[in-house]
Amino acid sequence: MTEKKFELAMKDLENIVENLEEGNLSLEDSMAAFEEGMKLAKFCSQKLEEAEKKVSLLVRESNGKHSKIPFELEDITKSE
Amino acid sequence: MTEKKFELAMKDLENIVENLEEGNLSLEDSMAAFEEGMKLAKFCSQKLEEAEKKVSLLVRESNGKHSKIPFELEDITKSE
Amino acid sequence: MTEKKFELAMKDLENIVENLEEGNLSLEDSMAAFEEGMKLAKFCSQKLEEAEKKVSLLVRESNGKHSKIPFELEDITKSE
Amino acid sequence: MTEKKFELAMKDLENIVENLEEGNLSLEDSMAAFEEGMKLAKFCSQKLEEAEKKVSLLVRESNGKHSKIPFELEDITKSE
Amino acid sequence: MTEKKFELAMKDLENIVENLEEGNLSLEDSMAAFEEGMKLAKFCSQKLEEAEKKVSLLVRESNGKHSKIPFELEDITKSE
Amino acid sequence: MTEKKFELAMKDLENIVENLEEGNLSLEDSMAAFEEGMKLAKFCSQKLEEAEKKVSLLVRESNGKHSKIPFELEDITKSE
Amino acid sequence: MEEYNQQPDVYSVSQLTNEIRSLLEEQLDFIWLEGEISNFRSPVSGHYYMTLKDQKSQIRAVMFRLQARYLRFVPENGMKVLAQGRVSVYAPRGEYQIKLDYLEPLGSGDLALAFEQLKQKLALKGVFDQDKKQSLPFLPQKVAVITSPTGAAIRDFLKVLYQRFANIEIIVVPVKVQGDNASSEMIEAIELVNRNLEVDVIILTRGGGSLEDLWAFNDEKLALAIRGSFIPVISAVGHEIDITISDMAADVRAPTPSAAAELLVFEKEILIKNLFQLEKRLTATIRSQLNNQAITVEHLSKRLKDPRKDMEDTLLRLDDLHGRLVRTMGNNMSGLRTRLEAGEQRLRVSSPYQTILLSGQHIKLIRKRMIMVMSRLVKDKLHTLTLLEKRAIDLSPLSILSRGYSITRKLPEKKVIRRARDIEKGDRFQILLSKGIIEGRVEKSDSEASFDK
Repeated sequence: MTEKKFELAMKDLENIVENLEEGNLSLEDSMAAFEEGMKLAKFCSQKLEEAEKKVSLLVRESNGKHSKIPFELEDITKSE
Repeated sequence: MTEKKFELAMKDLENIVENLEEGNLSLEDSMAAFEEGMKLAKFCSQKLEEAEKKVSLLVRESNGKHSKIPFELEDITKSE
Repeated sequence: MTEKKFELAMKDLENIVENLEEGNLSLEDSMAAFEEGMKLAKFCSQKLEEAEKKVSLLVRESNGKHSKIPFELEDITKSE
Repeated sequence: MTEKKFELAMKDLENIVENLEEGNLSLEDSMAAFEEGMKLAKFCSQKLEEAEKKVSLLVRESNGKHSKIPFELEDITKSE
Repeated sequence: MTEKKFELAMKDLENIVENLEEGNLSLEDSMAAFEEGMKLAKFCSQKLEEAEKKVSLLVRESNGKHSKIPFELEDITKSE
Repeated sequence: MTEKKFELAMKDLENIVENLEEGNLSLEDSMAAFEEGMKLAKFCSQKLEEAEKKVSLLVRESNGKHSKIPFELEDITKSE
Repeated sequence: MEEYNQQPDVYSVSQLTNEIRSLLEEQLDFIWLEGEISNFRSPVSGHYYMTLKDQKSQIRAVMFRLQARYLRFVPENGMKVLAQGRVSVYAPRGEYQIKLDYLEPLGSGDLALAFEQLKQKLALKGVFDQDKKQSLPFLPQKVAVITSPTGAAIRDFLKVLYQRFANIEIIVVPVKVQGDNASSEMIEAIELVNRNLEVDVIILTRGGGSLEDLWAFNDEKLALAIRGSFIPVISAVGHEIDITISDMAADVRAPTPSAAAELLVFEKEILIKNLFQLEKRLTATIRSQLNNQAITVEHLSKRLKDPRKDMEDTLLRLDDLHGRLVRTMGNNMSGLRTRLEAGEQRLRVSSPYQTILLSGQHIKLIRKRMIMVMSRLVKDKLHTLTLLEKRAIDLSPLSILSRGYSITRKLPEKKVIRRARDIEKGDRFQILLSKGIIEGRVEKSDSEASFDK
């Protein structure tokens, strides 16, 4: 599943949710759908979490560099 | 019987109960119907139990995973 | 006589009773009828007893299985 | 004489008594009729006795068997 | 003389008595008639005695058997 | 020469930002774009920080060649 | 400043204003303007606010204190002026105005005339043509400043740089900025820098002075050298009002040395600002995207219906069915049991007991009757017999004996002896008495004897 794309997983999850909400599934099918849904939700969550961590890391890394300039800049922009 | 579908089993059980309730069966047939009905009820009960356990497990597993990410994300979004 | 159907036996018993109640039988015939009636009653009684025992057994067996699940389910549903 | 039917014997006995009561018989014939009558009475009595014993036996046999099982079933049905 | 029937003997005796009553007989004849009459009377008396004994015997024989049945029957019918 | 690359990097960064803002990218592509954007931003940031903050005076040496010597205007910075 | 744009075809006010601003500011940067001053005022800030107008139109103008203080005159309402500046848009109020860098009263002296003539000449040569002007480098990092190392210009210039913490490398190329050879030194310096120094921009500058002091900059050759420089040249000579030929020939004119420095710093600060904005947009976008996705995932997860709700219903249904199954079976069984017991009860009630009982009594009765009949029969016969016997006995010839008669019979014939001669001596005889019998032998027989003798 790892190579599965996030968007595909989201789409699948959505389909599963809709199928379940329609309520026409047999016990076995709804169980299978639910399980698949849980897996997909987990997968998506993890993907997002990873992405979020990566973003946080990159942002933190770059925050060190900047942060002096904005102040001065703001001052200038305001004084105008 | 395991590969029998749960819904079919429920339907069969219902038919058996109705047949019994109509009261036209001979003792032998009633007994056979009753025995079959009890088997079906047991089967359905087990299926439900299994399903319930599986869902519980899935839900419990996923409860740990979810619900943190939105927070972190929110934090970040606010701090921006 | 074992392969005789319970319902037939019941019918025969009832016919015998009616014949006896009409009172036109000779001593020998009424004795024979009475004896046959008693045998039929015994046969029916045994059949019924067997059936009752089987039903009792099946019911007792199934009573263990049921009625636990709802609790678990309730617990889980509440905790959600 | 054993294969003689009880009812026939009773009829014969009655005829004998009536003949005797009419008083037209010679002493010897009366005596013979009386003896025959006594035999018939004995025969009928024995038949009755046998029948009585058999009925008693049958009734006694069937008395022991009944009336326990229905309770169990009721208990189970109630406990549900 | 043993095979003579009781009723014949009684008739003869009666005739003798009537002959005697007519009084036409010589002493010897009436003596003989009388003697014959007495013999006949004795014969008849013996026959009757035998008959009486036999009746008593038959009655006594059969008395042992009877009279129990009704009681027992009543007992059984009540116990039902 | 460096400013050429810098300008391209800024342009690329701008394109990336616009692509991201259009919101049509998959999560994976967005992440890749984000990462690339952050790299570009880092690169640009480094380029901006790169230049040494120094002041030198170009002097003509006796051999006709020019060289740079430190140029300080301490009085200026301190006064005022 | 730039908003994250989600729907490109609809402007936000800020976006539109920004668009207007960049249009105006890019197109109408560094323009010359003639007009009449009105509504002049100068608040405590020291900035000059005024309206420049002609017969038909007017435009609001501002000159900041930094530039205003270099003016050698105080503007007055009604004064006709030549102004130089750039159009700017004040976003908060959506107003445009012109920010003035330079302002001079119309009409001046001889040098001015010479200046005008040179200006004319060079203009004709196209030295001032806008299309020949190079734009400033994208990222000015290294700058050659051609000026007097001891003058006010370098001091003002560096002061600005220090104040703004701009890390720009400065190489001061020392020249005379006044007097003889000043022009040629500057020309040489330009060529030297072009030849030997890898700089992003050249700044030619000196501080304010009289028109004469600044005359070195109104040099045709210098103008041509500036024009010929491959490295973009910023000219910043004197004060705002001082316009020199080199200013006009330069790729960029800064009103003062400080302004030149600010220009550099500003370029770089703009870049930093842009970069910062881009990074901010980048981060904000990715975060909002992730956040949206996370919300979607969470939403979907919530909608991912727990099948146990349905299962509860099913379980209730199952329990109901199970209960009905057991109940029905129990009812059926007890129904059968009842039916069976009723049948059995009726069987017992209709058992042959009654027949047996009645038959038994009947037999008893018949037997009784039979015995009675038989006993009576015997008794009757006996009675009849007894009567007959009695009658016989009554008629018996022996009955006379009771009166004392007796009967004698000869033995063994038992012949009644009526006459004596019927018997002889020695014969045996028997006498029947009323009671008993006597036997004897004849001793004497007298047939003649009679009773009466």
